[in-house]
Amino acid sequence: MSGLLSLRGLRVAFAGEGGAAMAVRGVDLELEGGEGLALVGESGSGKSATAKAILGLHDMSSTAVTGSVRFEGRELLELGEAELRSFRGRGASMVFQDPGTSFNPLLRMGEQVAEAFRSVAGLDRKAAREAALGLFSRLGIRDPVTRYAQYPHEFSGGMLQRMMILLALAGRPRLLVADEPTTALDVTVQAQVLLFLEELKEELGMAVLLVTHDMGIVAETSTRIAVMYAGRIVETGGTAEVLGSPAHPYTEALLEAMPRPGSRGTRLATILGLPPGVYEADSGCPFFPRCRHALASCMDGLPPSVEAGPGRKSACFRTHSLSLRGIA
Amino acid sequence: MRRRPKAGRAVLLAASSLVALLCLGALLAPAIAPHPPQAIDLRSSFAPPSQDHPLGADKLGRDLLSRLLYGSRSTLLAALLVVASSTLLGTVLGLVSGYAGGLVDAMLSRIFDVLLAFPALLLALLIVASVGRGMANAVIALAVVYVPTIARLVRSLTLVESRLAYVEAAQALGYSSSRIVFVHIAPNVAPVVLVQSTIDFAYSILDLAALSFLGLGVQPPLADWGAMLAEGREYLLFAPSLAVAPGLAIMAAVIAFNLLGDGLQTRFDPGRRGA
Amino acid sequence: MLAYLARRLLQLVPVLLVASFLVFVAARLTPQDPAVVMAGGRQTSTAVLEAIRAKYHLDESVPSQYLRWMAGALLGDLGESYRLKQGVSAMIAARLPVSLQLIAMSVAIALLAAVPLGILAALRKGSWVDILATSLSLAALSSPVFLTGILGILLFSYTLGWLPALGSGRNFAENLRYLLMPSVALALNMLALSMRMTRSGMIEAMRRPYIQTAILKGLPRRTIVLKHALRNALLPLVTITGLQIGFLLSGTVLVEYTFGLGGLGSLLVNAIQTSDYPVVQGLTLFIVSAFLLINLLVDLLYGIIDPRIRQA
Amino acid sequence: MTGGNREGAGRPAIFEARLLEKTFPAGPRDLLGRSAGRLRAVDWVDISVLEAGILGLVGESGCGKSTLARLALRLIERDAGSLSFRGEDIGALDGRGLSRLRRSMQIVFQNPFASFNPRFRVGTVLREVLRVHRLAPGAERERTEGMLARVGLSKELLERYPGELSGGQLQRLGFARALLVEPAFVVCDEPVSALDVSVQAQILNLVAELRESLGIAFLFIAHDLRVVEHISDRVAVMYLGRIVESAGSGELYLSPLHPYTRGLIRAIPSPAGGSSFLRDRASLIRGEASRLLEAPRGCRFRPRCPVAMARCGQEEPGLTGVGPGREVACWLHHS
Repeated sequence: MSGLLSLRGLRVAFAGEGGAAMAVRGVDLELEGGEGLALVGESGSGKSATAKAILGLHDMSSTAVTGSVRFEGRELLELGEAELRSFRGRGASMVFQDPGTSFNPLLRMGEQVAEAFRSVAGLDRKAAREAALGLFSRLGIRDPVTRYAQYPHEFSGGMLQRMMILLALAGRPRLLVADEPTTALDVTVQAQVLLFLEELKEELGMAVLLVTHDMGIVAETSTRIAVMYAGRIVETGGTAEVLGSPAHPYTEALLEAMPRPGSRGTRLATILGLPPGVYEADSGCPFFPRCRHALASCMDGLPPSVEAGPGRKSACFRTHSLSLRGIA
Repeated sequence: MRRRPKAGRAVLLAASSLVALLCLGALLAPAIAPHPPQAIDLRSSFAPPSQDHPLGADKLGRDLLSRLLYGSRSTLLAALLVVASSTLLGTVLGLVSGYAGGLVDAMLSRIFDVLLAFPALLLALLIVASVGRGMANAVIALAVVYVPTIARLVRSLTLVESRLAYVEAAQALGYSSSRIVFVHIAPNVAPVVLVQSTIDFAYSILDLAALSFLGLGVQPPLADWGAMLAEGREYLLFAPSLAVAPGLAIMAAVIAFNLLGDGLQTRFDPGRRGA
Repeated sequence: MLAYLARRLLQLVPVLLVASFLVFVAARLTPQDPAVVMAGGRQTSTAVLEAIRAKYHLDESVPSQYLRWMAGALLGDLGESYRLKQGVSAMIAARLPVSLQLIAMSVAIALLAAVPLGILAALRKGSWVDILATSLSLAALSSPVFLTGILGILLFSYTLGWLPALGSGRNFAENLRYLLMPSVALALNMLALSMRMTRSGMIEAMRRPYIQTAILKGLPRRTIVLKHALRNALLPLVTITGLQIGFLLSGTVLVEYTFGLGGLGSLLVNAIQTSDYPVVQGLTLFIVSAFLLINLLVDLLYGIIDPRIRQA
Repeated sequence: MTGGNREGAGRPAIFEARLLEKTFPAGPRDLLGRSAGRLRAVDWVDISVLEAGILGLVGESGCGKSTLARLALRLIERDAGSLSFRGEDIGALDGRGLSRLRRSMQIVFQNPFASFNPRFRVGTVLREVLRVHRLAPGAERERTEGMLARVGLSKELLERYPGELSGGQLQRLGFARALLVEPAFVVCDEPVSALDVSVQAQILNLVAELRESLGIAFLFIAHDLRVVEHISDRVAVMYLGRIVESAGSGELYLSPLHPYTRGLIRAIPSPAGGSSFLRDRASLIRGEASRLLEAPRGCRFRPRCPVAMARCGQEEPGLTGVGPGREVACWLHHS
């Protein structure tokens, strides 16, 4: 079985004031064509840095990206600037967190959309304009010709994010990386945008790697989940299985910390302490100091990622001896 | 990549040493100058550099090096007075204007508008023209010219700070306005003001020299870089050093303070506040 | 946009009125008696002085003199020089072309060099180009224009003999040669500051998410830099243009004085040195008005570049 | 009125606002630079918080909930309406009265990183509160250390600068600072929205614990309905400057009456799956809230409402009691 995307030992380190800030510390991840995978973690877990690394969007003068990123068998980390340019938008594309800053504030919206069709889909000026106007109509924008000449600040956040998604898909990529695409939006608009993304996924059949911190969004959108902690993936598996009965104590703790219907009047479980800093060297399981199930032996080296059921993996020494609580 | 902190530190170190050297020269002028700055010696008229006159002498045989050393005193002192008074006044007005808002802000802002309607040197020229020439008047004129720039800057910084939650928290805790402005906001605008006043120091050296160069600042025979340059200009063809030396002295001093401003800016800039 | 323009013009009126009053009062505060100045500074009989005062309305109250002056100014009559007995407006008109040409050449030199240099320094941050450009800009920022001028005269006129040291030509074309050195001297400061602003604006713009969007569209780097980043990078440059023009106008005074050019700057300095107050106040009012108008134009330019301002 | 609910039966209100109104200049400006429009940020709002109660206030960005928080504490002044604390009219207080009020009512802010003066050590920040209010003279150290312990922070932090603390620690510190004056009522303006879920849980537990042990009443503002429902006794839902529904927390969640509330609840992605909005597209609210620059014709939710009727375009419904402790502003529920 040849996957669409395969990350092996991916590491990302930024040049920081305290030396190399290790944002991603060895990520292994597989993604099949047409699959929906959610990459979940709290802030600082390295999920966005992982996502940017796939598209080669890190500033190479200050960032070291090592390991392997294979897309349809091709090693992306070895591509030159020209090859990367033709890969982006056509092989894989990306949507960012804040639609308000994803567009150039000084250029007309229509021009920014048409430009993508010219560059990625190779259309001429006139055809690109038609394509852009068509995109406006598809989004239900009334009076597309007038709106074509307007600027980003004249569009709502939800509309901008939908445009960004369509722009990213202009070159029919096989993979869309969506980095917290709805975090900046209100919950009602978030629902609209997620639904929009879902419909496009059905229509175009591309794989979606959704980066998020919200377990609810994961459950609603993705068939598989990968949980990140301190620059590593600690658990992967089918969404329903992982949320229903997590194999890693961190996943369990995250789920228990969420307020949910019926939790009123009860104390929420919390995760004490802080994740290891980006400059800290590894010593034992990174989650050890905060783990409720930890044993002294957990400090002996990094826990390997082990089979935790069909299609599931967990990076915990005690994977097979724990029975953790999930949400029904 | 962010500018490496090491490079920033090197700039700061170089700039501080330059400034220290300048100040030392000015302080020790009486001890190290080979001649009194006003001592006329017609036998040495236009003397070339020699043991006695390391940089030569001017038309009246006055020692160039000695005049440069003494000139640094008036220049640095005048610039210090300009910057200290304008920064102090500008900061207070800017803080008050930015925090109080309303009528106070509107009135102060209109006054600044009017003062800023004049190109800086032009306003200084106008003031000197009306109150008379001389170093004291030049200092007053430039101080007035610099106040609105600082005040505007501080006002905008204050507006930004006032909207931050720590100021709102102080208000909710019932702290007095003067406490909020002077104890809480002022220290947070101070770094930017310090950088600006360092750069203003450089500018005021330039502007003071310009006024003297036009014959409206320090009056001869007092040793002053701008005035020396103006005098020396007449003998440019056969004694260029009489104009060039004070010019380079001005430039060196200005570079020192500009560099200090740059260094301070890189030092204060990165990551002032989390998130 | 039109409403914005109208509003900004309206805002200028009170500023200009107060500024003109300041200018007028400043000229009246002087210790010298204008009548004595007009009489040539010599001992003159009180009767003659009285006659001069009556003729030039110096015996009226300051407010009424101000109103008389402003009324004239609105009609283009800025009064008459004490010394030369010429109309101030005519004197300004005669000397304006030289100053205008000087300033225009300086702005062109400064911007044409600063923007490309700034972009280059930003894109190659930390390289020798960047370090060289940044260091040279420090020197240029720190050199007084009269020093730059004098060094230029020493090198290009006295030593190499390539360019005239002083004065101006008889026409525009001849002036290109005469004004080259003065305008470079005048331009250096603006060039340095503009270069620095372009550089930092560019570095900032290249970090923005919309640049990542542009990269994702697979645009060539040239397009990303020139179309997407440059406009945003120029905004801070436009913001400080008012400051720059202030420097430029101040610098003009010094440069004209240094190179013996017969423009507005040297006229002002001479008038101040000879206590010719009608010229001082008329010329100052003229320069202030021009300064305010240019600032207004720059604001409009800002509005043209940035739609968010235009529609606010 | 929002007062009579089952959860707090018999308890008096500690804080009440009546017909509160606040507008800001907005929209295109005329020749003199004055704005033609007024943004109706808070538009005739009634709320009341019971002694030792927690009122949750939920709404999307721009609905006016943060403005309401600042109006309540008189950090900004209202255009109209009345405010009362334990029955006393606090709307007209100034000087000494206002300073006394500051000891009764406090606030905790959204962004913990901006909530502290970066140049002061934690200890200085806390001692300043005591000094300004002349509390615990001579015992400042004990009081501040005790307060840190109360919010679950170690006293070693006293010597640190805010920049050295994590978001969760800073937010606890925000509570510590507010609690030093021993307030009876604390407004929390989105105190958890900048925090990760694990830290959010700590803060929610802290709020619940403070109410239990100290009897402090809270106005808890958030955009996350799940958070609000977890922490509050009662919830008020705000839309474009107005409260559109209020009810006991569990009740609101189980049987929302206002179409907006219903849509809001349906839009929450659920980790339990099952109730997915992706499978029930009809219940989604369309469009986005836009700023209100003038009083709306009819119901302000009508442009996005899936069940709008003819009447909704003509008259704006007021908040009306529809059962014990339940109020809703919707023509569907007006008899």
